Amino acid sequence: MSLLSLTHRTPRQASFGRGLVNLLTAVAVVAGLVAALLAMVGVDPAGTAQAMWSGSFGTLRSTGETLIRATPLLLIALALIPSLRAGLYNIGAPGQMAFGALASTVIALQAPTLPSAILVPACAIGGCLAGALTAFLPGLLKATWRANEIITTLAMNFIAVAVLGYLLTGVMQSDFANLPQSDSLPANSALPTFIPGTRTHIGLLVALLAVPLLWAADRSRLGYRLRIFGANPSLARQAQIRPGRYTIWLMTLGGAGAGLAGWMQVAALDHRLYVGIATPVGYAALFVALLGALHPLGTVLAALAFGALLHGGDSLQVGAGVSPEIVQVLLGLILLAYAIRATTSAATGTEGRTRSWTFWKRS
Amino acid sequence: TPGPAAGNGDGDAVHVGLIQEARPDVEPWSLSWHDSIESLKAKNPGMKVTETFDAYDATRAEPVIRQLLDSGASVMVLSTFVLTDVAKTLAPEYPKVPMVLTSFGTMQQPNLSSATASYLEIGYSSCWLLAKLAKDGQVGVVGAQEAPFEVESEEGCRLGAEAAHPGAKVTVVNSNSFTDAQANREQVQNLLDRGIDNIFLVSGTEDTVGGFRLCETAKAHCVTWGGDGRKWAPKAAVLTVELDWSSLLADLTEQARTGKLEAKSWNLTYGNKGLKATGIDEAADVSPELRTEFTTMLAGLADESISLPASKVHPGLR
Amino acid sequence: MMHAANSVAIVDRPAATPAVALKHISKTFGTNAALTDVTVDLRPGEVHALVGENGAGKSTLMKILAGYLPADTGELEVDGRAAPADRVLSGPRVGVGFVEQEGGLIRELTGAENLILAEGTGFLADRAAAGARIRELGNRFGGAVDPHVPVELLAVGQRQRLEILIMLARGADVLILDEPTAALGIEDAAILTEIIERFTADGGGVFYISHKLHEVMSIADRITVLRGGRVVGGHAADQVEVAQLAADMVGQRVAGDENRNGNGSDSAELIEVALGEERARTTASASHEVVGTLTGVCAPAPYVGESALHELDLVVRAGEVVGVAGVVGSGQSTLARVLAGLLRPSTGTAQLPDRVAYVPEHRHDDAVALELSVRDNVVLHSHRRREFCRGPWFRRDRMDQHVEEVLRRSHVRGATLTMPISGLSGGNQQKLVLGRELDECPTLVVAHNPFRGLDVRAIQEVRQAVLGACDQGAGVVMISPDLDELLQLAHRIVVLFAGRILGEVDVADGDLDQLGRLMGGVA
Amino acid sequence: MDLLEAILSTAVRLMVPLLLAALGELIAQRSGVMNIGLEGMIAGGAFTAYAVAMAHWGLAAGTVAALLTGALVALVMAVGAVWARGNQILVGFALFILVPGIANFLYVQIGWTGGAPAVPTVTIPVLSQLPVIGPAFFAQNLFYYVAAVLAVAVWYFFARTRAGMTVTAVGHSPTIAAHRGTSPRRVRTLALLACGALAGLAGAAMSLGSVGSYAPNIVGGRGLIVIAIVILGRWTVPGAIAGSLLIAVLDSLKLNVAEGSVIPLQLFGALPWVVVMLMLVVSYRMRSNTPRTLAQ
Ligand SMILES: Nc1ncnc2c1ncn2[C@@H]1O[C@H](COP(=O)(O)OP(=O)(O)OP(=O)(O)O)[C@@H](O)[C@H]1O
Ligand SMILES: Nc1ncnc2c1ncn2[C@@H]1O[C@H](COP(=O)(O)OP(=O)(O)OP(=O)(O)O)[C@@H](O)[C@H]1O
Ligand SMILES: [Mg+2]
Ligand SMILES: [Mg+2]
Repeated sequence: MSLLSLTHRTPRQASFGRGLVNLLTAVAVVAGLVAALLAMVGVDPAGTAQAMWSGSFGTLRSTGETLIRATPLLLIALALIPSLRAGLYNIGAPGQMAFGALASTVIALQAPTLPSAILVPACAIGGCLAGALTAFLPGLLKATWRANEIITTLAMNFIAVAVLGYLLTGVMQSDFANLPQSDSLPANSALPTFIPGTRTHIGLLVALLAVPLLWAADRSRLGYRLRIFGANPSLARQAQIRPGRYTIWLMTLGGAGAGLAGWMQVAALDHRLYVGIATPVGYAALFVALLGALHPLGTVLAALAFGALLHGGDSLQVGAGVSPEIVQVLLGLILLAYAIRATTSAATGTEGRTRSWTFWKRS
Repeated sequence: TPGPAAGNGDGDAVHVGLIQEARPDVEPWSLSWHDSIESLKAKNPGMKVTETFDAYDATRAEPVIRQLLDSGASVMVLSTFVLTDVAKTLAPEYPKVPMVLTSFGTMQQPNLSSATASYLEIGYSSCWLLAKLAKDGQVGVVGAQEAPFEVESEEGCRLGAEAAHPGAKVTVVNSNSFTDAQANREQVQNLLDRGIDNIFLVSGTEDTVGGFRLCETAKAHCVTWGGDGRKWAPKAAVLTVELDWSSLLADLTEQARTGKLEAKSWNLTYGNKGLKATGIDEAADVSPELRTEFTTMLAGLADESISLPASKVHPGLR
Repeated sequence: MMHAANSVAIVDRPAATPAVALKHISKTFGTNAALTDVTVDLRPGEVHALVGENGAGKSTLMKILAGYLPADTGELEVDGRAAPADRVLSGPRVGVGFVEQEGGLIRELTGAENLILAEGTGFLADRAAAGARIRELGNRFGGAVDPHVPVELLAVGQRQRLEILIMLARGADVLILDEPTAALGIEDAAILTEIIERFTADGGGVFYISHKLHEVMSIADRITVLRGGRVVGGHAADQVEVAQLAADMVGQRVAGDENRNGNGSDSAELIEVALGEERARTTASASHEVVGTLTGVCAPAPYVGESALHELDLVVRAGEVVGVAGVVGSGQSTLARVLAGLLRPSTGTAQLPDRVAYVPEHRHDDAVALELSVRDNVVLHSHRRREFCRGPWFRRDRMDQHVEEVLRRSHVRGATLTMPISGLSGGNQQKLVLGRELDECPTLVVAHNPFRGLDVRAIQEVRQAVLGACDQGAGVVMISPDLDELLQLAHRIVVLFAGRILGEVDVADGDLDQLGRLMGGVA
Repeated sequence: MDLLEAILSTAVRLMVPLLLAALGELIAQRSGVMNIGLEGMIAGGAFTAYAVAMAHWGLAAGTVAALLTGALVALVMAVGAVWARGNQILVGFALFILVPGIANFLYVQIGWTGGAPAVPTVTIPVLSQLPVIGPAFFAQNLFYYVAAVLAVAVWYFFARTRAGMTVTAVGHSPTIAAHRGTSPRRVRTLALLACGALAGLAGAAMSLGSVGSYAPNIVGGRGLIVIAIVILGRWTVPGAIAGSLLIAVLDSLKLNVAEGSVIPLQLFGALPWVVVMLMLVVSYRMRSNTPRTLAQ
């Protein structure tokens, strides 16, 4: 037991105030480090900051791009929160996203003439189901054979890459391209955008819908059972909360979120299926959830910040002439500072024996 | 709304935006674009170039390209065919900016040109030399995947090797990745283990670095295409079929300057000096006689007296 | 007396230099003062018992002595010399072996490995030598245990013996035993007593925490009573009556003491309980209604020191308490798990109600979620009640009322709804578990060592609660290594031996010899 | 050289960096630290080894530099995840992004693209003549032999030494270990440093041994695969060896067999992972050494 610090503030109060202070400290430290780094390679730090800001929020369009980047991160992260709180590490979002995107693509290409009002939801449902199924298997393996979900979900990612590669260089390959990519999707499968002049699509609203749901679930019977399940499976069994079933459902839920994100990626942005559909997003989403301290609002902020960093970082190449490697360093430094300073209180909750990801143990 | 007054700003100040799939330090393909634009810049000191290296998938590239266009880029060079969809979206939105995409196909927009190279000629000349260098006519080809350009290069390779050496045998292996240098090296090693030490590195992408290295230490011969392979294998790279994009780039900057846009379809061949044989003159293992013979062969390719089958990748072009 | 007693702890005796002395120790958790100005010492060769109600601060004091927990203020003297301040505040202390209430061995490692870890010198991990040391010490002090199996595969008694042996092997000259006999059978307890005697004969000192006052009287040389984090009495064991100890523990009835339940259970009554003179017995008699049946049940053992069940038949009727006796490791844990529905029989059938109230033997493993709040732990079953829910959501106000009620009814002290349950003392955690399990009017109650770690008052309360459940029509299966407990509460006692029920004894007839024979495996 | 021989030699070559990194990650995880930052440690090692070798300081200096770099990155992980008690997964992820970024940046900055000197191949006289297994196991570059020796050493460390046992103890229960006078903080820090050094060595084996150069993203996600190997190997050294070899053999099949076979290439990409999942299911009843406080 943690004998070193036994203060009994509720984790919530402890994390909120301290989290904020830590965040600000982290920002200050990182700003200093990055400025020094940039000055070292002969780039004007102030100009870079300016370019970063205008790159991510400067214009309506760039804000829109930031939101676009944030959307799949947010959706997947929110769907992962319940399983992370229960201590399940579903790192299979890339594979689930890929299969979700695949299903959506197949549906859209098979039924290109359906009216938009039918085709769009059909693609969404298909993507969601495919993602859920992809995660269901690791869940099942975990529930029946205690197969470590980190490995099985990672395995599914590689399998997804192989399957997509096979289909996209075979039956699904577009006739016009010498690339592993599908035909382009019919226009009526496209997700509507909701901020004119940007590519920001209604997927963002879908993702945001999950916030109140999570918030409510926390206060519900379901949330309670998840807490018990995450804390002590033996106890859960005594309360007729079947750990196996919950494992499967939690994994499947994460997969459903990722599948939806895959659908959004093809239906709203790429309008084609590529092998690398989930490349930067899939893994990052898990960390967005952790950065957000497994709290729905925290996750919204984390996703937004991450989206801004990703998009703003890309635009630095043009805006400030900063090389992409430096952008990567910058992102890494920010994450590092945040991870060191802020997670102690936010993600670890009561220090010591609590599992680090089950911080949101509200009573 | 169309982009701001790009290209017809203050006279000569042409601003070229170049979207690369990787750093020129790591792969021959990007190096060829980089070198071409540098040589053009040397001739036009006022020219401004913005090169980006890390925005090569469609979703990420679009906003970056827009940002470039909005900040006044007057020529847009999309050096990877992954950006086809993006190009098709952006070209009508910025009708005054001449753009080029490495792709093949009919371009509907007056400001969107396409550019490619004759992979048959690349493969033919590469393997011709390798087959000559190999006493037994054994040539190895290390590719990444059976991408159409690789398949076509390999076909050219077979023709070239057979032309050079009656009993030539071409062995193709793939590393299955455009980025995995370790896998590429393994495949070269496999060829070396089979006694094949004249190798055509056909992928032209990041993975080739592994192959170059092994060729260099194993004193094998390797040939590649794109940018000068001696950057990675000073001795072993006996030949690079260099792609010279500078006349294309010059044409585009000219279009931007004059405002007279015309979509063209570029195909780099020996005939139009888009392909250049680099490195062979300095290669120690190539005898003067062989060098002469090679020059003759290139002339044959250039004047099309060496006939090649119809290209499958870009029908109608060589 | 209460105030005076704070400083008076030591009864006059020949003044040997104390092996260790804790002086003026205070410790608070948040706003909860667990210890206030406590002074105790321990002389070589002496057994010094600490007694007190649940939550009195016994374990906390010992954790401070062992260096597991820093004190807020206070001093430590070792062999008469003051230890430097930082040694008082933290850092495990060599020479002090703490055998914790909940077990302090790394359960994935073997006994030998745990010993190697404790010794901390040398390059190689010589498991054979360490195992030999444990064996040798086991032989010397009595009570052998296999040093080469992972600790988690050992039964509770073996684990504890192992832990003591490791402390001895490490060269501890002060042993702290925190409720060592709470989960032990008679044989194991006897072995423990023997170990203690040999250890003190060699000049070692023992701090001994227990709620069993008779046991304390027979083992200890000196007894200190803690109440509410203060020393309220210090006695030489041969100069004090159990009644006096009990009176010290519960204190005088003080107006406004909200911890006391005002329904006539005053100290005199409790003293009787402590003396073991009280015989609580249900007035209800077993009905014919069967609440649980096992027929021909075979089930695998959950760990190594335990027996599998073979062809076991058992019928539990409403209104009766079935005691299960037997040497520890005869299949009690297996039986409990089968009855609780946590272990499926491999053959045979188990007809059990949907919900079985289960008080498991391993509290931290199976009964509480340590990092969750007291509230979350209490509503484990009742969260399903209609009245607490509005649609899928909880009605927090009603639920909290209910939780308060359960805590009050089960006399859990020092709890707030939102604190993690790990902040409760061992006994209070146990009371909470009992309160929760009996709360939902169960039809079948399976209680495995339900009195583990409870103080006398709590035991009495729990007895009442169990009997109350019986009166309301529940059938109770009570598993305990302590025959006295069974005899006091059960209607009939079945005896387990090597996974079989060897026989049954009707308590009313009270044939104790027969019981003893059965436990020894003689049918 | 026949196909079997080719498959095996390729596999063993591919295995070396995986095994070295897996040994490191094994130590870290046994002490209870889930080190996602492994990728960064490998990348850091790969770059410094290359840079130092290119600066004509020799292969040995390059390798030592890689060791130190890996350990340095591990020190950051230790400060963040152990001393400051930051979330292990997050700190590791930050390093996963940060360090390859720094390495790539420096690579671009120095602008060297030439090849590092070749690592000598050591051929063991008689054994290397054995059919099939000879060339694969007894004629490899120096890193292979180093990895083999280290595998035995790490096995010995955990099986026989007190320090190894202490690491295991801390992984299961830092609290009890602390009660026995062991500082979990120190043990975890040291375990991370060892992990970093081994990962750095794996990086050197990649850049100097396998590729002969640094290349951006040379690690290419192998860090994650190594973590899977450690878990799959049930946190044991033989398991780590078997896991690395399994992944390497399946990779090697993809390189050697896929060509000209009717089986689609992608199947070879998916196959290892199907096998991995099956192995998890099959080994379900095996006793696992999962460190109880892993990632906490
Ligand atoms: N980790 C903790 N956090 C908060 N409060 C604690 C903690 N540990 C103990 N306490 C409080 O300190 C007081 C003394 O607890 P302690 O465990 O010492 O009691 P005890 O005398 O050992 O009781 P028991 O007989 O039930 O074991 C109790 O009020 C308890 O709630
Ligand atoms: N109960 C615990 N659960 C999980 N990790 C723990 C626990 N206790 C300690 N640790 C780990 O050990 C590290 C150091 O913890 P701690 O400060 O308790 O060690 P220590 O023995 O007191 O160290 P030192 O004596 O050197 O200060 C923590 O960062 C954490 O990773
Ligand atoms: Mg206690
Ligand atoms: Mg300490």
